[in-house]
Amino acid sequence: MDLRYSESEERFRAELRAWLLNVLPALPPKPSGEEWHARRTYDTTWQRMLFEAGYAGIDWPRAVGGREATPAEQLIFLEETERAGAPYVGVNFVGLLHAGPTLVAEGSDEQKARFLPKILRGEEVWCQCFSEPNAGSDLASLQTKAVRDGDHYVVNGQKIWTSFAHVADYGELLVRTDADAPKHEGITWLILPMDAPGIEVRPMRTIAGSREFSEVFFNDVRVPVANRVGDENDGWRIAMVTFSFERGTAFVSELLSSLRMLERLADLARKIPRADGTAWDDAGIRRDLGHLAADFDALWALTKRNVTQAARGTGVPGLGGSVFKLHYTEARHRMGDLAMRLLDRSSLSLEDQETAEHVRGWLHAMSMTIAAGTSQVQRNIVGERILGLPKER
Amino acid sequence: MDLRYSESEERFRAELRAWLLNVLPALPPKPSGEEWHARRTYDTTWQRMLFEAGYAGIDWPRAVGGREATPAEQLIFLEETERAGAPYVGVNFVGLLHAGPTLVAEGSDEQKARFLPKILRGEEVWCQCFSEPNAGSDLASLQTKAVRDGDHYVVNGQKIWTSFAHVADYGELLVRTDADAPKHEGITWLILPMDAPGIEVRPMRTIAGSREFSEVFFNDVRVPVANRVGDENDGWRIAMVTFSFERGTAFVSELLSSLRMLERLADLARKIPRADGTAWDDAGIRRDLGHLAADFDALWALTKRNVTQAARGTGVPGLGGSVFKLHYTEARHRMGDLAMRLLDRSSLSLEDQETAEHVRGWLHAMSMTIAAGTSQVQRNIVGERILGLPKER
Amino acid sequence: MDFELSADDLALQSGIVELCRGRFTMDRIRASEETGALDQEMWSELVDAGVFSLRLPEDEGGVGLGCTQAVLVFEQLGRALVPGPLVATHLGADFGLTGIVGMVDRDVSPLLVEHLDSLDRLLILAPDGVWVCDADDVQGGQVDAFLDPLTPLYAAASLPKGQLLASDGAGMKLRGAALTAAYQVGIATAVTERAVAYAKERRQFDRPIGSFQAVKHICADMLVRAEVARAAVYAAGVILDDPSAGDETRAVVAAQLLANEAAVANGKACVQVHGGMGFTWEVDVHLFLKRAALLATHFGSNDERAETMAAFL
Amino acid sequence: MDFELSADDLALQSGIVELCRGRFTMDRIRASEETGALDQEMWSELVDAGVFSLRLPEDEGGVGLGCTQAVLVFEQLGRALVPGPLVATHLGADFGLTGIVGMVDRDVSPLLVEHLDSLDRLLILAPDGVWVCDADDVQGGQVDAFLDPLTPLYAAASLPKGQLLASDGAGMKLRGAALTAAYQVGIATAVTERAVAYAKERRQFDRPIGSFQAVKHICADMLVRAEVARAAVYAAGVILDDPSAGDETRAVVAAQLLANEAAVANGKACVQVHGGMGFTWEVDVHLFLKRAALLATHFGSNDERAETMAAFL
Repeated sequence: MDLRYSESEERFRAELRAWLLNVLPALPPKPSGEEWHARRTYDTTWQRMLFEAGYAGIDWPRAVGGREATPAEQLIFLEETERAGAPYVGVNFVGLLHAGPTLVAEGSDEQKARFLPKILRGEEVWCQCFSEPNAGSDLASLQTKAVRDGDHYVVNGQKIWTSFAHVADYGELLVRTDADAPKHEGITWLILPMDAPGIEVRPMRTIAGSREFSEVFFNDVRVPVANRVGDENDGWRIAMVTFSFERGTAFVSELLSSLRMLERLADLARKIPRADGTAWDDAGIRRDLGHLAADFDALWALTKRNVTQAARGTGVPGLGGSVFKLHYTEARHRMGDLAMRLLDRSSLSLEDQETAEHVRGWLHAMSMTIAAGTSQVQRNIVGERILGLPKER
Repeated sequence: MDLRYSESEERFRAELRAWLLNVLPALPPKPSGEEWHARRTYDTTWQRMLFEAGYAGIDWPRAVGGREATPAEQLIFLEETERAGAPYVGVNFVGLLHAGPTLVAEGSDEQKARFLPKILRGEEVWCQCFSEPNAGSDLASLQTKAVRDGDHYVVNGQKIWTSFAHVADYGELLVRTDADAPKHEGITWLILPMDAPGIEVRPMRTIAGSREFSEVFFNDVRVPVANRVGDENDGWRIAMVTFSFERGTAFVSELLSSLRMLERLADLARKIPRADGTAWDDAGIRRDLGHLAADFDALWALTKRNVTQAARGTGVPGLGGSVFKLHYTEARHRMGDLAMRLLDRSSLSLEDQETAEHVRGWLHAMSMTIAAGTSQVQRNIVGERILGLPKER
Repeated sequence: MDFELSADDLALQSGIVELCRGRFTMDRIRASEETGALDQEMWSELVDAGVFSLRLPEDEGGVGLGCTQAVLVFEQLGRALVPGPLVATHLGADFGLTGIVGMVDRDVSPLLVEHLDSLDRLLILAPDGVWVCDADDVQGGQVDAFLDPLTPLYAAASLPKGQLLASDGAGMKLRGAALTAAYQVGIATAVTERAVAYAKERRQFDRPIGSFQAVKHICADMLVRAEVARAAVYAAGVILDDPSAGDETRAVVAAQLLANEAAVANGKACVQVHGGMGFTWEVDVHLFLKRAALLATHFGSNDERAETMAAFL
Repeated sequence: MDFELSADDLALQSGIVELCRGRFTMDRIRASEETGALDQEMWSELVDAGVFSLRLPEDEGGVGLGCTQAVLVFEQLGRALVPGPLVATHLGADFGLTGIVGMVDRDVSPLLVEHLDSLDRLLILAPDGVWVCDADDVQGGQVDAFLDPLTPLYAAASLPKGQLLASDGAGMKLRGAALTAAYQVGIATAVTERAVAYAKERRQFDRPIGSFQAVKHICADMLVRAEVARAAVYAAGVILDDPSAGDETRAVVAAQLLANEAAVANGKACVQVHGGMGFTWEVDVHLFLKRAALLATHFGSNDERAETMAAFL
């Protein structure tokens, strides 16, 4: 076991750090939360810069234009960009981390040639059309229907929780192509052009006030059969292939920014006046903050284990992620609750940016135990797939 | 809503208090934890004193020799005896609170005449033979078999978790008399003479080191058919009848003594040296103690509601008990954990009686979320019977 | 000792339940999300229903009831999430104040006044007593972004001195805390009801999600929190009317501590049970949760309440 | 960066797993419950296996490994619940001490010495360094009733001055804390394994109780606690060997905090999964839980550890 980075890894870090130092000052200011088109421009500009510097598709194979960095280098990349305050992956999330890797693994040569370079260069933005109102935890029960009509599929139905739908060019779309087959066996994976007639995108507002998610409605939307990835009715397997690529790095940026947020919360505690001194003089408050530091440190160590295991092919693939997510999201709930407790009446006004960030962090934590597999589903996964406990009947 | 006691209730309290003040000094010292025969003598002596003063069977009907006190008077009785440091119900628990009330409701006239007076006078001690190694949460799956042979049942099998078995005269015994019927419909309720040949009692040691529970083995034990309470195969209903008598007072003594224990823990915190001053100077410790005071106060209020609802026949009978038990046992876990945290290295030696009590309280809390329906079973009861959520499949 | 609602209490309770169900629907309540202003007609209906005069003697135009009954009423107002400075206006009536009355604690920073634009008078809590001023005399800038969409906020740089109403505000604070706690129990109950209804109706894996223990047990814990807090709140109401039955401060502080926790924890649990839908603005759950968080800051913090309880040990 | 066991680490781990499984069975370990004395033969086997000389240079008769490897070994000793002053004896080896070595903190009251009757030497931690004395020179009365049945205790009125080993004990304490944390992770893992095995085998309501989410999710949470703590402990081991990879104190304190909590919480959860059987002396679960509670008092308390972590923020 070795936590030091190798010489070549440290060289990678030094080069990246120098480059970030050089280019970040040139970036325009980040647009505010709800300016979606400006955010697309900002995020894709950044992606183009990464591409030109050779950092685009950090984990993609070289054959398709990626960097093919080692997992350790990926960690360094995430560490350094977070540390430098570089933009997050943003609207390029689905393209770079989900749809792109799926095309790499399962797409045809034509599909790879057509779509991958534009993702890497920040020219095309993707979104995910998987979840449906009645298919959340039970994704495989999705009902959006696609019927073959000549060399097109005609799609009808509704998706939900599609991030960045209103600024996306393409969507990864799961549809039901065989209603009579067992639910996992009648699903097909399609590349959806978001400008196809019959698509209606309705942004939804979250409890934190943001509109990053949308509902997407399909009314006789025609998708070319050439846009099918893999075989008809083999879409569930293809979706699972992508998930299995998860290298333990999914939450790295979030974790590092959580640790930063915790440090700011500790600074805040040092300033909040209490009867004698500040909130920091309260041993109970200090311990709660300190405990969260231990949690985040441990999760950072766990990430390094997950990444190493993924690289080595040891461990149960992808399952380290469930362990991480359960503990991380629970710690985020605790940090949010602690922030609200420290802010007390200050939490009511969201005008101060620091305050707003902590309050939104509190609300955001609530989505974290739901999105990408609720904690209840994650505990089932851990119980059944890691511990081998029997399924319920 | 009224929390004041009526004039007649206050008179009851005054008389009881005067009597306790008078008789308690005459009681011999309480035997230590593991002297079971001495404890039987002590507890039954106390029961005899209660009987002579007219307090025996506080909630039993007058027709069978009880006091038939109102629920409010029962609360006063439990409050005052606890306050005065009078003995708990001890070995008389099953007779007074379980087997006795069952006989009152379902026993024949002969059975009532034979058994009830001796319970009230502290002449006969009862124990409960319900649970089995393979029938815990799922009590109705019990397998101890009784086969009719003339005017006897011949019993074979094994019971477990029988309190005070080695000092009991009679046991309330559930046996399977029809192996082919659905599990709830083949059970019979018998009065078991503990001196019948073929009974073997093996005390078990708990993790707190005590030996109050036993396993009871049955090898061709003959029980007269005359000892059957109710009809053959109707025993499950009869057991449930007793449980439905629960008036919300089951945990009153425990709750009051928990509050006392919390006060002692606070006293202890005021003495434990810390870097600056004592543990009491730590705001986090104080808040944890204070929070438990709020919990126990609220549970005392809840008890009064449960008792009133039981008396009035409002509410869902017996279900207030599940709500109480879930919160109370969870609070006891927290109090135990807090005690261990405060004691730190002092918790390792159990020679000091105060320390030992807190450490055993920590261990005891673990049995509280298991015994008399685990917290998992209680949450099912609350979810299904109060909230009407569907059963699992 | 008879700690269950009397026939009169039940009649009062069903009256307020009917009123809320019939008049204060979520659609109507959410309408003021856009304007930020209180619905004056709704407020008149609350006045007519006697919500504010409940505890005034009958010869002063009141209903002549006690805190015992007031907590029942405020519990139902919370269950319906009726917005506005209900507790302050109710407390103001004790001093003969009419109209819409707000409240602020002079010593708590930041000085945020809730609903200022809709207020007639403002109660000012201070160490030297309870004061009142005209709301118009308060210079407060509207806060652009605030936590609870139904409680607009105004930041005041300072407060006028006002007029002294009482030199000892302790009793009033306890009554206000008890009513706030009652409202929180109402919230804790409402979100439990919503979680249970959703868990019965929402199906995943071919069964209602409420049949899964993971969801069922969340709901059970919600009920337990609400019931334990409710018992404490009812006890606080009764003890405020009859201090011989217990210590007023201890009863009220315990009740508010547990009720705040129940409201916030159940609000969060209700989001979890609703899954993604619980995280949408459109579904009502967040409004209950945010109000619960707001009310938890009234009359002190839970950290202070736990401290107060410790002092009784 | 390669944070997974190397081939050598795996060989070491499987060696110690084999040793524990083959030699240190629960029957053998529980045998000393009656006598209270350490099993001298078992101790010799530990000596022979190199548990105490693991980190000594090979030319001093050691194995020449680091803390990275020592945590792997101590984790397995914890998983098997091997009794005795393992950590102290291991630390003593750094000072050339042989035999059975105990440890006590001079400043912690009460002065309770574990295993005194079985000890040869006693390490004394003090603010002015690390001292050692002969165990025979300690006047300690055996404590009649003690928490962990496998760790007999002796109360000492005072300690001899002893002989100074090092004027700065900080590094030694960190190593000891890391090894203790590793042992706790072993306990947290062992009780998870036991809970899972019982949940698979125990049937109620015609199915294994582990098929109920209520039980399954307890087990899942146990695994999560153990895995998170394990990652922290392994990181602490590596960082002690290579301080350029992180802050030693921060790494060790975080690891011990989480490992203590995981061991105690998982011990309690294991009792709960076992139902009534978990509350019996006969079933091994309580022995793990009690050892976990005992070890959580070594090298400070969790309250202190959380404070230390806060100081890094």
